[in-house]
Formats: sequence, structure tokens, C-alpha cells
Amino acid sequence: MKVDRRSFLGLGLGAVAGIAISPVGAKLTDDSSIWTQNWPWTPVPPDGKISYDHSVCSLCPGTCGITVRKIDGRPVKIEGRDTYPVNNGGACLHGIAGLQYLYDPCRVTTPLKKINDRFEPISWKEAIALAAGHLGRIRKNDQAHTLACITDTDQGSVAGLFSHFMTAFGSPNHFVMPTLESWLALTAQTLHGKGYTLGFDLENADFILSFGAGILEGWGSPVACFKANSSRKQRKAKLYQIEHRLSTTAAAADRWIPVTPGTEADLAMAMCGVLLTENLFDSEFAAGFKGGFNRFNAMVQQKYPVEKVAAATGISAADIKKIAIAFARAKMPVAIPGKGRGDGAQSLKEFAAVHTLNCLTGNVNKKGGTFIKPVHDYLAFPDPVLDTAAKDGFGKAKLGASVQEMVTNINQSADPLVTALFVYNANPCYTLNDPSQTRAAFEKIPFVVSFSSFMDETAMASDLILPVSTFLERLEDVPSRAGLANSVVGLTRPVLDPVFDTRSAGDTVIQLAKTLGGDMARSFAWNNYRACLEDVAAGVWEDLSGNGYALLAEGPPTDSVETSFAFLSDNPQTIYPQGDYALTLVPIDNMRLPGTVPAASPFAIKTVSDRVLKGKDVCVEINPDTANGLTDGGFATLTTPTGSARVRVNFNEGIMPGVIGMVKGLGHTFDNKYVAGKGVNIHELISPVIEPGSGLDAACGTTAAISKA
Amino acid sequence: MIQDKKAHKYGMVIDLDKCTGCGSCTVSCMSENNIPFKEDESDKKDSITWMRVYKLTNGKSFPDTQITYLPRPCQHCGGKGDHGHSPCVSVCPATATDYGYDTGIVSQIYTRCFGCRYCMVSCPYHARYFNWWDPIWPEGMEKYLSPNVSPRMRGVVEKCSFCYHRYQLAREKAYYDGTHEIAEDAYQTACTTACPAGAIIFGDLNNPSHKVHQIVKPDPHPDPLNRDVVGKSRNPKVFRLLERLGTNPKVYYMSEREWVRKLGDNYLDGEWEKVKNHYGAASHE
Amino acid sequence: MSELENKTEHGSVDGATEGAAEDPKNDTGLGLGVIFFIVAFLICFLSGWLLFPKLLYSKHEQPFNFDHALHVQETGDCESCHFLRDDGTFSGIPKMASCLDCHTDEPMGETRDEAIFASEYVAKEREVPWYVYAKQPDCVFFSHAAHIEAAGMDCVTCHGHIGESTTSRPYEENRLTGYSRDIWGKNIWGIKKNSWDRMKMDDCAVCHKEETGHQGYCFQCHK
Amino acid sequence: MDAALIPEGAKRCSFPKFMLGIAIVGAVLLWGVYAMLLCWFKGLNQTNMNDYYGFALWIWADLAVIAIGGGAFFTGLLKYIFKVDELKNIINFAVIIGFICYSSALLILAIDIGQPLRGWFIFWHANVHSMLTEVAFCLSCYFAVLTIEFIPNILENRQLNKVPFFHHLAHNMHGVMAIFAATGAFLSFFHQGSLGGVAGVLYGRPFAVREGLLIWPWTFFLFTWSAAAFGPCFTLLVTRITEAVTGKKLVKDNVVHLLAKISGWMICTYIIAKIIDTIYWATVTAPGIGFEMSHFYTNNSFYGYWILVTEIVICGVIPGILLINKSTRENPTLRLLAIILAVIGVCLNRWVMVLQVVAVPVMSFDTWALYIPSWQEVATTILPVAYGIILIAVTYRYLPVFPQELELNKSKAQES
Repeated sequence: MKVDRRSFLGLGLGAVAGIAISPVGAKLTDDSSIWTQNWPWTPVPPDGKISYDHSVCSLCPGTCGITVRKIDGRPVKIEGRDTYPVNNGGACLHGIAGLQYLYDPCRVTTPLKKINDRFEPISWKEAIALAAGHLGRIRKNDQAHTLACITDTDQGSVAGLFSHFMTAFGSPNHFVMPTLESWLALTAQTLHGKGYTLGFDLENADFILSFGAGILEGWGSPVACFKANSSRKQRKAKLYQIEHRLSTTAAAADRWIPVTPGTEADLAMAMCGVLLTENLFDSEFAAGFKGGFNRFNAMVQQKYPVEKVAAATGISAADIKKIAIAFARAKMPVAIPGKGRGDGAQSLKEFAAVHTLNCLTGNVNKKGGTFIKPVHDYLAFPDPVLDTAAKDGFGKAKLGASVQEMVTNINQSADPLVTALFVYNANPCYTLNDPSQTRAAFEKIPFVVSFSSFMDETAMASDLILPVSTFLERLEDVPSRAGLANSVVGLTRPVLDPVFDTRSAGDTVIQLAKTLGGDMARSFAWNNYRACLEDVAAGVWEDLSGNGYALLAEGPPTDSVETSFAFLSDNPQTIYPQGDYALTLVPIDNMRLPGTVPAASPFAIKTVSDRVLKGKDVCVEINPDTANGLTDGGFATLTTPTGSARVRVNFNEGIMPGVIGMVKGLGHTFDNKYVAGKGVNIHELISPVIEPGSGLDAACGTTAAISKA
Repeated sequence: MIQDKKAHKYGMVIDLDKCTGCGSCTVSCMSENNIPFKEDESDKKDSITWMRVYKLTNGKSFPDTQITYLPRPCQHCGGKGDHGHSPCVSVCPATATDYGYDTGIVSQIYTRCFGCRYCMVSCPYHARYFNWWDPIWPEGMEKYLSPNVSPRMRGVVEKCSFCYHRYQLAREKAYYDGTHEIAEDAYQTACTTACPAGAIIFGDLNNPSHKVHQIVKPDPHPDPLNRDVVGKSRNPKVFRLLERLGTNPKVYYMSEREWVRKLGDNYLDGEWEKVKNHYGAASHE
Repeated sequence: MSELENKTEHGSVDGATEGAAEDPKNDTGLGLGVIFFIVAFLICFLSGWLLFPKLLYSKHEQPFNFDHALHVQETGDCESCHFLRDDGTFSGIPKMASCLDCHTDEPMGETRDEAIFASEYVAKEREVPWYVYAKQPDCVFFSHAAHIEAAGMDCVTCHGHIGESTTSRPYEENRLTGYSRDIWGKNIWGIKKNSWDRMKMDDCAVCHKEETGHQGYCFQCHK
Repeated sequence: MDAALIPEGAKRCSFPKFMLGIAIVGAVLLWGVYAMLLCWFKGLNQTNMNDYYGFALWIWADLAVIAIGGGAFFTGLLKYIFKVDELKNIINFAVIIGFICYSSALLILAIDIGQPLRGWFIFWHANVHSMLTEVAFCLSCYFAVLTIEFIPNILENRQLNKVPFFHHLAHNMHGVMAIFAATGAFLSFFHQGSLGGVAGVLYGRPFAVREGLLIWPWTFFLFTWSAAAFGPCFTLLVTRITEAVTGKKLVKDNVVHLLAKISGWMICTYIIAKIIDTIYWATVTAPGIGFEMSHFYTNNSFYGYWILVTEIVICGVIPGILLINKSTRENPTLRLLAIILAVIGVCLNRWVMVLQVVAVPVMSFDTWALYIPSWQEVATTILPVAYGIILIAVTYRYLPVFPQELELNKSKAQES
């Protein structure tokens, strides 16, 4: 018997025939396609029972009510909460993308201690002990006042706990980052005295004169502003936007009035002058004017004649008059200050001058007007127990009026002015102008403790990170604080257990004080943050825990207020863009890119236009008229007195000739490939300039040059 | 059994004068529909955004330049004569996208699609996106994915579904409650509910009690100037994108500004002046 | 088939006439060829029909036996455990919380299975990782409400008489697709005798066509 | 070494030389295969296609190879149905080229789709309204027909033909080839047409859309016509190249002239139709939906009027005239020029009907989208070319592809 090729042929054919009439072929064809429909590496989200949790978003000062949809307790979607007094349904993109922050690649997942420039994970117990040990030594050495603290706000119970801690510890050096709210409060304080802040009834005003306020780019409480804008369109209320660039707000406005950057304060002064000369101010309200109204009147007429200001601002004298008169004659006019989002570097002079326009019209504390609101203190902290160290330390002078001033002072002093620093929910190493100065100051501080959820620039510059749960994992009261007409406090509630080993900053502060022992511990008698909150917010707790919010004040305030012109009468100096270059670089606030904490989510970055961010390059806006030799989309080198950067050029007919616009919020340097390493941080290109009178940085632009790269 | 006595025709009207281009709709859509993201999303031709917001300009120079934003979901075209032969549905070789005559919604079935991309070529709105990449979420982030929308695998086309899963859930609820109608607010898309400016209105174009119908006032008769066009708005401020092609989108736009309305379609020189006051059959009556 | 046979037939003729390498009278070439053909055919045919289905599916035992009959007897009906939630969605396989409406970590009966349940799951507060025979792939949106409430269908039509079972049969999973074998059906060709023997899309379409006059639009059941 | 396989009396280069050639082309083939595997395993992110360019280089290559492969069906039609008997001398080669073109097209389609394992859905879940469905069915069927048409030629191999069964099979198949040719022509008419329909039905794409007859847009007929017109040119071109490479005359001039003449007349009639179509589209169809013709040819850095002129005049009218004119047709240089231009012309037409269609902005605020293929796309597009060269080399070497080869070269040998 011989096995030849015919046998093999038979074998092969038999095999083929056998398989062919078996189900193998058909089944495998079908199953292989089904396999592609269910690739194991494509996730399948588990199904379950749908439930909804109400909470409040605290990503920005807007404090919108949110509803979190959950599947078997697992959050899957954030939406705006209907019938919430701030946003009333609807939410901004950052809030909606909030779940991404839970699982952000940059989250600090456990307490970290820096050893030889590297972070090592440690336990909470070790971390608290480490911090308490350090602070204890400072206190023992009578250096309590050298502990400094930076928080994003001074409102709410967590900021209150930090403040309480600083007082009990014995340091006056609690600083708040410059936000719209802090500028408004400072403005109110300057004109009307301490304890006031400003709110604007944009929902009802019939004429909004905005001095660059980006009410559609994130100014104030963004969703409330969007809603006000929509209702404005329906009510046919006017919006005039005075801005160097056709921002979204300018585009939505009835009139866009381009203005030379940096001259807004002068313009407001000139408009005040017009109202005074034309006798268009409200004499009844003027009865409450104190502190040199006549002196102010004279100064304005002398220093800010319309013609002179027209030349500086680039707006014709006739227009300035016309606009001022139209504003004054409106039934419910409101002038709003705060360029862009109104945070960071601004100018008190500008805020004060713009608000003076409101005061002159007399549309103050009336429906559709400006509300000079008493800061509603719904929190009742017990007085801290002050021992000698505390009393001594707290009595010492503060290291400046602002974080920026403190940074400057630390850098200029040979002595260690600050030996320990707390930073909570702020990223000064990124958001302050010329952050290299901030980083240098941080280098000089031996012990920086970051209370952060994310490994951002400031966390990276710290020595110890006590990770904070995100707004979805923690309990916290969040007062609205962004120029809203109403005063609302909302309750952020944990919608899930912390994903990582993180805690509420409130709990950490209480724990720290307890560990320090002695009178410190006595000042913090609560078992935990929740107990503290229930205690200090007892007055509103029922509403807070029941409705998720408490309405503190609604409608126009009834108090009569006095107005002092002392600050403006002295004609404080206007801060113009510094340096000798021919062009002016100004920051652009873009709704889709947060400028502060936290940085953008991957979703937010995804929505950014390719005319703003292309690959890893930021695109700067420039009017084609100004773009000598540059090409649209081409590379260029942007130079300012502070530094230079490689950028792409984006021709934009909607920006004034002579102005270069660069978006805020890019150029992060932390380790998150979706968000960081893209573009340039504009603050690296601008040096701070402290404004006399406010002590705050007022450099919201700089001169610059641009050339083909 | 609940039988829809009358077919729905779900549609949308977007008020471009209210739209602030903030991106909430885009992100709400991405979050609702499990849309993935990559390291670099700045190449907008390879960036899945079912709801994309375009920035339009009037083309004039400083200081007369004007801009507006235009959110663009899938237009859920009814096709020529509104017979359901949408540009994409009619070309899909494998019936992976169909026209729901009960809702007017154009489906996309990811498990049926084999990725020929003919539908993308057919769509003048660029509403269809291809999964060039495997959807990958950073470690742990897949925990926020919603079970109501199936994540798409690499190699298939996807697009806006008018949040059909919300319609499915609303129907389940209606079945359970024994009601026979889905109320206007029981079925709203994720972009609509997210829009902080209230610029998006969604509902049944066939239902006179729904806001969309009241705003759009769709003309049931074919447009005498172009018989392919059905459902032209009788509201002078309302227009559709590329209406003249006869795609019959169910997404309408609204603006007071004439230059914005003009950008909705293509016109020969001088043609706009002739047709700008034409609002369907009604304007000829 | 006939073509193949022809080929071999003619192949043999070819062998006989050409005869370059082999002895033309030696028939074993043909004989062996046919034998090899038959043997290979049978092996492949039988493995295709018998072995292949065994290899294609992996078998998993449930965490412990579940006595449906007993539970139906105790609770009265299917809906006590498998109910529609207030929002109209279907609860599916009960979570531990539902079980605890009756059970505690002390077994009620004396079966070994209940002992496992009490000690391994109730006591340890773990959900029971049941395998779901009727599990549909992720692309499917199936509305129980539509079928139960609106169409008034009973459970048996799709799920068969599982409610009468006293033990849990092993769960079989297609190694390639991850589908439960119940979707394709026990029969490797997917041939079904009862309405619950198979749960592929075609089965939905056929019934929809009969009951509603239209097989339905894609999105009706896909997500 | 392989002498036993080479057709009797035919001269072929040495086996090592042959293998060297095959190895060089094979290296290119392997490069293409590597790119193909990358696309299959890593996905289409390996290409430079994007959401604007859902169809790109590959679909162009598909349309182009099918158009130039149209020589097979048209020559078959002429030979078997219209009984133009001279064409028997080139029909084998036309079929081989057709086979290569169509198998390449199927391969490219298999790479082009995002889910190759679901490719069969196009048959199983077919949507009868889709032109692509029509393409898939007709293409597959016609490929089967081509395979059947190719088989007799394979069986004519010296060794295979010794087997009586194969010998008879080949003979009988030749006898019934008219049926297959008719089937092929019918199928080709539809799939060539439906490939044209693929673009023509896109009523969302003003550059592509055409009015038409019943369900078929004008592009349907134009594509069929152009494939019939330009396909033979490609057959002639490849024949000419084969002659150049082998250094032998393989087909008699009268056959070439005849085919060139038919092709010329087809091109001329086609180009007239195409010009009418273009004028109608540019003056009626496009303006009717708001587009000036200039919209499609300006405001971008690539697609200008030059492409229209090149396609229609330089690569359409000129080769047409050159081929219908006896003196230019029978001038080898001018004829070669004409068939090269013609092949470029039809490829350009397919390019325009795929890539320019998607490059043109449709929404008033959209922008032109230009694209450059990635190396993976280029490699997988060259892959079929390499495969084609190898297949031609092998078939030429081992099969009696050109019936006149022996005669033509014997006489030459005798003359010298």
C-alpha cells in the first residue's frame, strides 16, 4: 500500500467537504463578526437602578445646583438642577464634565510627602503628624505669624475653618486669591465701607454697560449670566460691550465699542464726567454721597475731559458722550466692571470708576440695578481660644494686601518671612502673573502644605500634599459669591464615597488642630467637619440639608448706604500695559478653558477651537492689519518684557489692530496628557504691577512684539 | 399595546441669538453618550463631537465684523420630499442606519455598521464620525460611562441619535404608567436640558402643542420653488441648513440677523434678495 | 459536492491514463484516495457537528444552585423578585437587598446551597455573581415594560419554564463572542422548537412582525 | 528548470532571471502586505483619512482599477457577442488584466472597511437602495465570471492541458464563453454604472450629484461608458508594456488598431456626453441649489479649473481624436501617447468623483479639506500593482496568453 499524492488529495478534499457541510463555517463567520461587536477591550457599562442626587457644583464661584444621575450608586451624568435659585436648570460645560475630575489622571490619590524632589505616599496619620510637628515647632519658637495661608475665597465654612485656624494659631497672614468677588467686595468697601459687596440685577436691568465684563465667557455665575442674556434678548434690554476684542459677549451685544486695552478706567471716569456735566445724575441718591463728591466732580472735569480720554481710548468724544447719556437715561441701567471673568489682575480704580457710574444714575438697590449687599454671614464660628502665642502672632502686621504682595515681599526679604504655608484650592504657581516669582517664593518657604485634589503646579511646588476630595465626594456649604443679585448658600453633598484616599479639607484642618493639641484643639472642638458645619451653619442648616440650599437674601437690599468718593478723588494712577513694545498683549478668557482651579477637563479641552489650540501650540489672535509679514496659521515668536513664547498666528478681524490676544488656561505643566503640555501660560509673559491703593496686581496686559518664527 | 396613533416627528429649533457658544451642549452630549477623547483633539476632522459648535462670521473687517455660533447635531434629515430617504440612510449598504417613521429619527446601529463610511461621504453636514481609534478611557474613568448608550468599538460610524435612549426610557415609563402619550418634557435631549442659555428647544414637530411646532410652524406642503423641500418654516426668522439640497433636516435655526440666516444655505449672487422673504407655500397664498 | 466527486473521479482517470509515476494497474491509489477522503470527511464532519459545539462553548456552574420552583411557590410569582421599577425599567436578577427581604444570614432551609448563600454572600455582604442565561449583548435595549405591561406577554414565551426548575443548569458561554448559549440556542444550527429556544434579533423581528405588523425600526431595540 | 511548464515553442527568460524580477516586485508586495496587516490589526487610524475624507485614496484606487479593468468586459462583449473575431488574440490578456483589477478592487475594499470581519453584512443585510450594495453584488458576481473566463486559459498550460479532463473542460468552456461574456457584460454594465451612481446619488454633495433616468443618475451611464471606452486603452497599454519588457511583439498590429479604433470612438462619444453632462451640471443642477461653478474650482490650493481641463480636454478629447484618426492611430508613438492620456483621464475622472466630491465645502461656513495619504495607504494601493505585475509575469511565462506570439516571433526568427 502506497500513500501517494492522491491519498493526500482525498484527505484534503474529504476534510474540506466534511467541514463544509458542518456548522463550523457558518457559525465561525457569524461568531467572528459578533466577536467584533463585543471586543473585550471596549468597555460595557454595567446597568442598574437609576437614581438622582442633588448637589451644588463648586468648581467655580458660580455655585450652580446640579443633579447627578447614578446607576446603582455609580454617578454617570451631571446636569443642571431645575429650580435652583442660581442656575435654574442648565449647567456649564465644566460642571457637566465634572465626573471626569473624579478619575482625573492627575488626582492626588493619597497623602504625599516630598523627599528629594520626589513625592512618596504616606498615610494620613503620618501626614497629619508631620504637619502638626512642623507647625508645633513654629509655634513653640514664637514664630506663629510666619505661617501663611492662601485660599480661593474667604467665604464658606471651609475657608472659615482655615481662617479660624490661622487666628487660633496666631497668624494674620491669611490671603485670598483675587477673584471677581474679592474685587467687588474691595470696591464696595472702598466706596461704601466694610461689610458690603456688590450684586448686579442683570435679569431685570434694561441697559447693561459692560466694561469688558465677559458675561458670556464666565464672568460671575456663568449660567446665571447666560440666562440673563437670553432673557435680555427677549426683553429687548440693551447690552453695550466696551472691549478691545469681539468677544462672545461683544458679539451678542447690541453694540460693541472697541477700546484701547488698559484705558477702561479712564473711560469710566470720563463718562462720570459726562453725567456730572450734563446733570444726569440722581440727586436723590446723591444725598448719600460722602467723602468729597465735589472734589471728585472737579477732579474728573479737570483730569478726564472727554476729548483727552477719546484720544487715549480710541472712542470718539461724541460716542463717549452719547453712550454715557444713553446709559444715564435708561430706566434701569447697570454698569459692570471686571474684564473677562473679572478675576486675577484687575484694577480697583476701574472697578470703582465703573461702580461710580452706577451710583451716579441712582439705580442702586432697586430692581434691575446694582445691589450694594451686606455680606451675609450665615456662619457663626465660636471665638477661637487665643493663647499668648496666638495673641502675639495675630497682632503682627500682615505681609501685604494680596498674595502677590506677599510673594514680592518674601522674594525681597533676606529673612524668612514665611516658614510654613497652606494652600487650599488655589494654584498661585500658575495663575499669578509671572509665576516664576511665586515659585521662587515657594522655594524659600521651608514647609508648603498643599490642600489639593490634583497634582497641579502649586501642589508640585509643595512639600506635603493633603489630598482633598472633589466636590462630588465631599460635604461643603458653598455661598454664591459672584456678583449675583440674590444671596444663596448651597450644599455640596457627596454623591459617592471618595474614589481615593482623600478627605474634605475641613476634616483635615480640624484633625490638624486636634493633633496640635492645647488651646488649638480647644478651638476645634468638633468631632469632624460635618459636625462643625451643622454647628456653625445651624441657622440655615434645616434649609441647607432639606432643600440643598438656603436663600439668604432676595431682591434689592433695603439698607441705605453711604458713598465715599475719597479713593477716586485722589485720582489714583491708572496702570497701563508695561514696557516699550509697540503692540499690547492681553489675556482672553474663554468659556471653555478655566483659568484657575481646577484646570480644564479632557472634555473641555476637546471643545476648544482649533483656532485657539492646534496640536500643542496656542494660537494668538491678531488683526490682519497688524500682522506684518505673518501668515494665518503660521508660527511666530511673541516677545514681552517678561519673556517670549513660540505661538501660532490666528488672524481675527474681531480684534483691535495693535492688540494681540492670548487665551488663559493653557500651558499647564503637570502630568496629564489630555490637558497639560498644550500651549503657553500667558501669565508667564506678564509681570505683576501692584496698584497703589489696592495692593493688588493690576497688570492685565503688557506690551509685546511679534515676529515670524 | 401602545400604538402611536400619529407618527411623531421629533425636531429641534436652536435660537442662534441666544446661543453663546459655551460648549455645554457639546460636553453634555459627550458625557451622555459615552463619547471618548484622545490626547490631541485639536484636529477637528478627527474628533468625535456629535454636537459640534461652529463659529460663523459675517466676513467683514474690523470693526464691522460679527460672529455667531451654530451648534450642529445630526440634522435627522427626512430626505427628498421628506419620505425618509435621508442622504445617509439611502446609501448605507448594510441597513446600519434607518429612518424611524414613527419618530423621524435617523438611527445608527454600531454593531451592524461595517465601516464603509459611505454615509459620511453622503452627509453635507459632517454630522457623522468614524471611530478611527479604539475608545480608551484613562484608568478608572470608564466608571462614569452610562449603560443607556453602548460604547462604540473602533471601525464604525457614529452620530447624534437625538438621545434616543431617553425616548426609550420615556416609553418604558409610559408603558409602566399605562399612559399613552409621552409628554413634551418627558423626552428631551441632553443638549437641550444642558443649554444654559435655553437656546435649544426640542419636541415633536407634528404636535401643535409642542413649542418646536409653535416656533417653526412647519409648512406641510412642498415648497413651490423646490418640490423636494417639505416642512419649510413659516416663521420668517427660522431657517434650515442647506435646505435647498432637499435633505429636509429636522433641526431648525432661528435668528433675527439676516446675515446669519443667509449663511444657512448657498445662494448665487443676488439670489438671496429674491428668496429671503419666502417662507414656504404659505408665503404664496 | 458533485463537482468534488467529479474531480476525484476524473482525477483517477487522469491517474490511469497518464501513468507517468504509477503503475496503471495499481488501483490502490484510487482506493486509498477514496478511503482517505471518506475517513477525513467523516472525521471533519463529525467533529464539526459534535466536537465543535463543545469546544465553542465554555461551561460555568452557577455560584450555587437556585431552586426557582421553591421560590415561586413561596413568593407566588416571578414579579416578586424580577419586577419593574417605578421608572418602568426592569430590575433583572435580584440584588442581595431583595433577597434580604426574606433571608438573613441564618439559612431558612437546610440545603447546602442556602448555606453557601448565607455564609459566603449574606454574611460577607457580597452580591451573588449569577450568570444570566438570557443576557443580551450591550447593543440591545430590551424593554420588559413594553412586553409585559403593554403587550401583556408572559415570562415563559421568552424565558421558557425556568420558573419550574429546581436546580440551576450550567451557564454556557460562547468563547468567541461571550454570548450566552441561550441566545443562539442549544442547537448548533440555531433551530428552535419553542419560542424560548433562541433569542436572536430575527426572533424578535418575526414576533414583532406578527404582533405589530412591522418588524420595528432599528432604534426601537438598539442603543 | 521550469521548461516543462513553459508553452511549447515559446521563448522565455532564464528561471533565475525570472525569479530575480519576481523577488524585486515581491519585496514591494510584502511592503504592501505589511501595511495591510497594520491597517487590519491597528485599524484605520493608520491612514490619513478623516471624518471629511471617509472615502479617499483607496476608493479612488478601487474605482480606477475597475474602470481600467473594464477592458475585460468590453473586449469580451465585442468578441463573443458582436463576434469581432480578431479580438480573440487579445481577449485572454484582457481577461487576465480584468481579473487582476477586480481581485485588487476586492482586496482594497477588504482593507478599506473599518470592520473587515463584518464585510459579509453587505450581502446578508443588504440595503437594496444603496448603490454600494449593487456594486458589491455585481462586483462579486462579475469577479466570479472573470475567474471562470480565466480558467480555460489556465488549463491551457502545457502540463495541465495534458490532462484530458482539463483539456476538454477548457475546450468546452471556450464554447460556452459567450454566455459568460454576456453575463459579464450585463454585470459590468451595472456595477460600473453603480460605481458612478455612488457619487451621482449624493444629493448632499453638489459636486457629485446628477439628475438622471429613473433611479440612475447620469454618472451611472457615464461610468459604464467611460469604462468601456478607456478599459481597452489600458489593455493596450499593458500589452505594450509587456511587449516592451519581453522585447517581443505579442499582438498583431491589426488587432491593436482595431481595438484602438473602437476605443477611440467610444472615448469620443463618451467625452461628448461628459461635456454635455458637465455643462448641464454647471449651468442647471449646481446653480439650482445655489452653487456657481467657480465654487468648486477656486479658493483652495489644489483643485482648480486645470483638473477639469486636464480630464476632459487633454485626457479625453485629445486621445479620442488621436485614436479615431487613422494616421495618428497607426503611428505607434502617438497611439501610445493617446492610450496613456486616456488611462490618466479615466483615473483622473475617478479621482475627481471621489476626492474632489468630499474636498468641496458644502455648508457656506465650511472650508475646503485637502488630504495627503499616509504611507500605509500608498503601500496598500501599490500592493495590487505589484501583485498584478507578478500575476502577469507568471501567466505570461506559463500560459499561452497571446495566441499570435509564436507566429509573430517565429516569422521574425525566420526573417533574420
